[in-house]
Amino acid sequence: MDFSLNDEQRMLDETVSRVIREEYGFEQRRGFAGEPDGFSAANWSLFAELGLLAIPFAEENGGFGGGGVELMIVQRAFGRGLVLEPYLASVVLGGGLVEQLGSPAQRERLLSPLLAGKSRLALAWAEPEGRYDHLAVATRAERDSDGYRLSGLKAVVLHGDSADRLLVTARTAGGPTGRAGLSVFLVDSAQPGVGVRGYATIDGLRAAEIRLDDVRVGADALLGPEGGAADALETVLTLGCAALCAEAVGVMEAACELTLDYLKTRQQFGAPIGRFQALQHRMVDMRIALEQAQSMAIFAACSLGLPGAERDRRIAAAKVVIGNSGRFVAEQAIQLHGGMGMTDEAMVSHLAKRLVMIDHHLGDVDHHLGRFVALSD
Amino acid sequence: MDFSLNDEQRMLDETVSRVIREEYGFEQRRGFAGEPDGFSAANWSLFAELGLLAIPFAEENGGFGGGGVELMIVQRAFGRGLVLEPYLASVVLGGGLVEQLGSPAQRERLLSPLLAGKSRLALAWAEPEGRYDHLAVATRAERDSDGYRLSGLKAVVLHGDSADRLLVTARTAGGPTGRAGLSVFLVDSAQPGVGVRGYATIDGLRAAEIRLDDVRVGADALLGPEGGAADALETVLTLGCAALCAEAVGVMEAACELTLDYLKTRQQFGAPIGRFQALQHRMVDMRIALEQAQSMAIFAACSLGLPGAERDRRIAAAKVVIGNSGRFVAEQAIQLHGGMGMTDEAMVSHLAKRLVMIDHHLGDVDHHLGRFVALSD
Amino acid sequence: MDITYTAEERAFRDEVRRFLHDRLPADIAAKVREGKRVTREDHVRWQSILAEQGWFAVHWPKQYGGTGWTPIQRHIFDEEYASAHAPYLVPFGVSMVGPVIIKFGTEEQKRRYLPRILSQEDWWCQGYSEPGAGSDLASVKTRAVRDGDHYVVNGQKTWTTLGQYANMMFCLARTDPTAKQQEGISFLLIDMDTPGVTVRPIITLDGAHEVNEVFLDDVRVPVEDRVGEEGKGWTCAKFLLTYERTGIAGVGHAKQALAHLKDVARHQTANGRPLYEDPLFRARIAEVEVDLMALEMTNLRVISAAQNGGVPGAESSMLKVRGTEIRQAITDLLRRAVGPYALPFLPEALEGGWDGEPVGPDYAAPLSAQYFNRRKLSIYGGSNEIQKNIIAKMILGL
Amino acid sequence: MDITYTAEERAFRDEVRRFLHDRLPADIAAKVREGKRVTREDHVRWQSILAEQGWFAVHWPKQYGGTGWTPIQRHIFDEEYASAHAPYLVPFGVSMVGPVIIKFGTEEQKRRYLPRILSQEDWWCQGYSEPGAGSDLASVKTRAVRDGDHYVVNGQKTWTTLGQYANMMFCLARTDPTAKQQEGISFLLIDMDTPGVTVRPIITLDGAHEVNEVFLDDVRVPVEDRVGEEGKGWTCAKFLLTYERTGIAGVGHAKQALAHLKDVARHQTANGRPLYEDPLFRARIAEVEVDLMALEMTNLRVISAAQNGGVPGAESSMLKVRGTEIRQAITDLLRRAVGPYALPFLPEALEGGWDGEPVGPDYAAPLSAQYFNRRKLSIYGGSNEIQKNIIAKMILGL
Repeated sequence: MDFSLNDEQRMLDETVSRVIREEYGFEQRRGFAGEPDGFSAANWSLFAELGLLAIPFAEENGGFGGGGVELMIVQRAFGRGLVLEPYLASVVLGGGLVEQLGSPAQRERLLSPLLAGKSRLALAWAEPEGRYDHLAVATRAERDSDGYRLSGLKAVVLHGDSADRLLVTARTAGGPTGRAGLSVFLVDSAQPGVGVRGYATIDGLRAAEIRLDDVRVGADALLGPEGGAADALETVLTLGCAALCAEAVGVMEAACELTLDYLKTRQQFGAPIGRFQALQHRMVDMRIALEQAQSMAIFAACSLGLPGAERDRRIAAAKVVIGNSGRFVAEQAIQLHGGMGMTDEAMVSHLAKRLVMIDHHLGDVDHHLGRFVALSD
Repeated sequence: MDFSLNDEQRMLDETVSRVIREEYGFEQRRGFAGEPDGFSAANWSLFAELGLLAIPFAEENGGFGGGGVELMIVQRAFGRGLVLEPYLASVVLGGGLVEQLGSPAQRERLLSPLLAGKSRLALAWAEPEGRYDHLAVATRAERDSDGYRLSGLKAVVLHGDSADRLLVTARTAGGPTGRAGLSVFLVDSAQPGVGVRGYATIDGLRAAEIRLDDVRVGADALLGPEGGAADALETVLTLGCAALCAEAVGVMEAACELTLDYLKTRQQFGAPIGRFQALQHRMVDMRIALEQAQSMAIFAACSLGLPGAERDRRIAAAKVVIGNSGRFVAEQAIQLHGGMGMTDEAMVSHLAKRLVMIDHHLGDVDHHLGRFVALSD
Repeated sequence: MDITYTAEERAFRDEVRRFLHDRLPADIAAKVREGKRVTREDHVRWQSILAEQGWFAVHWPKQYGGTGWTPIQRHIFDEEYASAHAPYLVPFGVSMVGPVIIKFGTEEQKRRYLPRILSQEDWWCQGYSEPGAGSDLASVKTRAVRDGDHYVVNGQKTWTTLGQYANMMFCLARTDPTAKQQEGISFLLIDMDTPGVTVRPIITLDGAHEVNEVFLDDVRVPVEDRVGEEGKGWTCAKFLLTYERTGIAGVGHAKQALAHLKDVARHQTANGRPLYEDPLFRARIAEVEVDLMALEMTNLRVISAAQNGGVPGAESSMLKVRGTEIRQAITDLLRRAVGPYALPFLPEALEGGWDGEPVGPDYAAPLSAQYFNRRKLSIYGGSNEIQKNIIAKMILGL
Repeated sequence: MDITYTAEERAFRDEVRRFLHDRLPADIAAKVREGKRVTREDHVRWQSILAEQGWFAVHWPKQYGGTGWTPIQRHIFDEEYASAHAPYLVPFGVSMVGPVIIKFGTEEQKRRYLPRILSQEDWWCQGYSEPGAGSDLASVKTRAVRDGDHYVVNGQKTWTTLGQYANMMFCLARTDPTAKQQEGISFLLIDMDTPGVTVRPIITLDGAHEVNEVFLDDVRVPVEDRVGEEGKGWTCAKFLLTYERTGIAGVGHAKQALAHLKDVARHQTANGRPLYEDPLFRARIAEVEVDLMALEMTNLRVISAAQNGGVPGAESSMLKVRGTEIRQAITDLLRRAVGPYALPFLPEALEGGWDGEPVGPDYAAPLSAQYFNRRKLSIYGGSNEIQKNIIAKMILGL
């Protein structure tokens, strides 16, 4: 039992935290959001330079061999700064799936430019009717002479509009919800038949609806065994959930800090409003929620190496606690800020939006509560 | 739209409220609870004298023709005093079912002594495995030469140990949960084969497990059509729910009043604890819960005459709101009273127990939420 | 005791419903139904139709062009109004300054301003809140210094809803800086075209421009545009804060939102069946529905008391607290209902007339924005914490 | 970072488990498992076995007969203890006055009292709370007036848990009435057999006799039975209030209760299937289970900090608040799980050795009584409101 960071982890924490503190002020962030891709190209290069993009990958793939804790450190710091760059989409989900499924050649081809900040991946796993179910895949990949032809619709693909390469889940066999028959293909965003409709998300990021209209890919576009991608997909989505949990903790920390400051400085009826007991107790409840969330982010980060079912059960539990505590902290942070909390101008409203919407990424409280139940019995 | 009482109702309210105020102090109540039946025989006679036992019955049956509102008035006052006497069990449920199902002769024979306070009925509808489902009846009534033979177990029969006559639901046909085949029989408590095991309930009342072991009854023991009692049973259980809702409001009123008094008088850290904002807001939440409960008690009382499904949907909604608000008020009343709220000596703990346990009578929040859903679609 | 409507009331409801059905412009109703933004022109067009019918100044006495309706009639009107998807009735003129002028204004002020409210010639906004004041309305810092026939007003107002459309503002200003708190405040009517008035938008977290800051720099306001006595403006303000708040529970809107929630849940799929049939989500809907039923009854009890001449006091605060909790619970479930499609944020899709292809189901677009927007319900008009303070003091005597 | 136990810790857990399996009397464990009342004799019998093993004074240094365990070992012990259905370890001697005597007592006091705690010769109770004081512990009214070699003590204590079994009481008494609040209080050890000590039961709402009032009328206490300096008793009291509170979260008991809840829900039938398969009830269980998982991790974080020499401060208050909320949520679900069979109240069924026929399922009898009893969790030891005040002040600086 040890909740402390080792030396390397502490250094990583200091590095990322410094970058966020110094380069990611709330006003700077507005500038980043205004860039064409909805985030800063320079930041992305900086992250690559600092080696942050290499953190979660094995050394044989050019990475630093970081695990759940390293990912937690990065994502928590990113949460505090409300980082816009597609770390989750491109590195954790996209790169993660390549590392899970790719052949050595595919890994070399895809991960090197990714880690260098030259190429960005996106993972197109969800579909319009599938809600949060990663197995509800109707997109089909039909075998073609020397490859496959893909057709289908992929929904709310995180940073799908700025990625040059897409990882697409599609059925090569099996019914519309089974584990068997699920395959992953690499698709070039610029390829004929690929329709990408990008848009902003309400939490400040970007996503895309992606239409695949008889898209022809070669046999080498298949990642991993044909029809056998479900396990790897789950490993990566689980990793993504852990990353979101850590990010949420960072966002909650910032939201609690701003709210506490506000309670101490904002005067009303002749006293700082933090003197009112009802508000004090609310702030205490927020702080307790943050501690519980923090515990579950650690729990998730440290459970990624467990066997599938127990890992998934724990991650589901973590996502439930994070979803509930995140929403509570978000709503109360707005409430305690009063009108100020409602404005676009105040950082707290952006923190609140991200917190609430994290529940809509990779499965919400009800989805994961159901998973937790299914995996518990 | 009129939420005021008419003159007769106002008089009734004044009468019952006066009786409770003057005859039903908390210390007197302890004495009543110590009597053999767990309530006061004298009070029962007094209620009969005052005509309270006749309130809900039609004039043709010797009653006053009172409706939901009159029942609400009585039960709400009873709630304020935590009345122990078996008004709900004997008059509302027992007498109510006789009025619904009985032939003129049966009504005459059963209701006259009931209204005079000479005989008490109990309604044995629940069974050990049936939870709150009134249709889950495994007790069987087999046709016998000139009557029926009943065998089965009836569970948690409210005031089943002090009633001289029992109304028992039993199957004369059909499967174990159907509407068809449900019949009601009159059984004498002292009859051979009837085993009554009485006990106290934690909310201060009495109940009984009742075993029917090949109990022989005549053909005239059948109330209403053979196999066709479900509608009437539901009407009466619905009436019982409305009565419980009104009683709960009375209990909540008393609990809120005592708690508010306590907040105003109890000194801590040099001030009445009611000066602390967190406690003020809690008390406000209790008061709002009481208002919402009160609204639903009225809603229930005024919905009893509607057609079955809409009536049941509304009563289910009322029971849900009452169950939730009752538990909230009970828990907070104890909490705000601190250690005192935990003592048997303080009335508030008895109010709290009754409030929480009302949810276990005639179906709890989850049961009625399920009914509400089923009846809404 | 009777919880049903009388035959007259039911007939009135039919009349209202028929009128709304016949006269509410379909394009405006569609915007409301679909959660799109209603323009100034939409408001004016619709409110003119209401005014023509004589149903615009719902709360005014008949002699000034009001309806003279009873509280129950007004409640029925509110319900039908929400149910028909009629747009938010901008209250600052007709429901706020109008009643103040009727109650405290001079004959000249009534003659001048009331008809212009009814005719939509004036669009009023409210100058109550100031930066840093929040729920402490009496801490007015805006100064009005008498200079001959005018006051010279300096200060800043904020959270001025739809101030960008307004040509008139009613406003609290301190005319006697030596008096303390609620004393020394006057109630002024300010023409927004007066030099020195500047309106600056505040963009809210949902990207909307609903509220504004208003800067007042040496704004000269004729003394005859003061309502009530000098230094007695708080009387007007207080009157407004307690005036006719039986609609504050928002039951009509909540019922509408609940119906929409059910509709959305019926169209969404979760685990291979309609979300509406998911036992947990269905229970969440039912829980809020029974709470809303209770609120509706509580609201009717207060309205009925008002009908019988009672003046709802802190009961309004209860209705506000519970009403906002319930409406926020519904908007929360609406956001959750659409799953991942709560994420896309297309501001253009919220504009009327946009005919682009929706992202995901067409009903999804406004739901997250609305969820965030409705957080304001428990903040404005006196935060729910302030309402609880009021209840603690006025009803509980704590 | 590592959330798993070390090999040594796992071995320790095995050792504890084996010991509990071998030595915990089956009849006592059965009482605990079935929610029956544990008698004085049961406590003494079991605690003697623990003492014999050297595992009774878990928190004491080894030199005084304690275990010298690390915080993590103590936590493992707590978990296994709860999981084995070992009875509530009566804390007043071994966990409360013992550590105070070790920290502040004279050599003579240590020699005299510590062995008698370990040998169960003394049963201690706590004389802190006074009528009307509630969470304001420093408002001590009990007076101790010096008279030669004695103090003459007058006053009243209340909420004295298991005081009916005690022969010794530690107690706060005011020795200097002129000093204000926390000053002028002394920490006294009182022999309950001294003339003038009267114990009166307080029956709680669940019918239990757990707490008492203790009346002190001219009770003569030898001066050598004062711990620490005269007037410095608050130091001892404060030490006790913050001493070793990592177990305060009650995670072990909560896990046990949760397992019991699942078991009960599996045996109950609702709508023709096990209640455990009812989607709504199952979700309610899952919601509390994930919260408990988070609490367990939070608890481990605090314990781990203590292991590394940190002193848990107001973090204990967080553990207390969340821990009691979760345990109360579980007891609430347990009561609800048995439906109508939550109603029967048979006090005799709660006594060990009762072999009457149960009413309904045999696990049902104690559940309502426990639900009501556990309301105390958020009241005693500093109510949750007081804990939140502490957190607001100490952690948030409000």
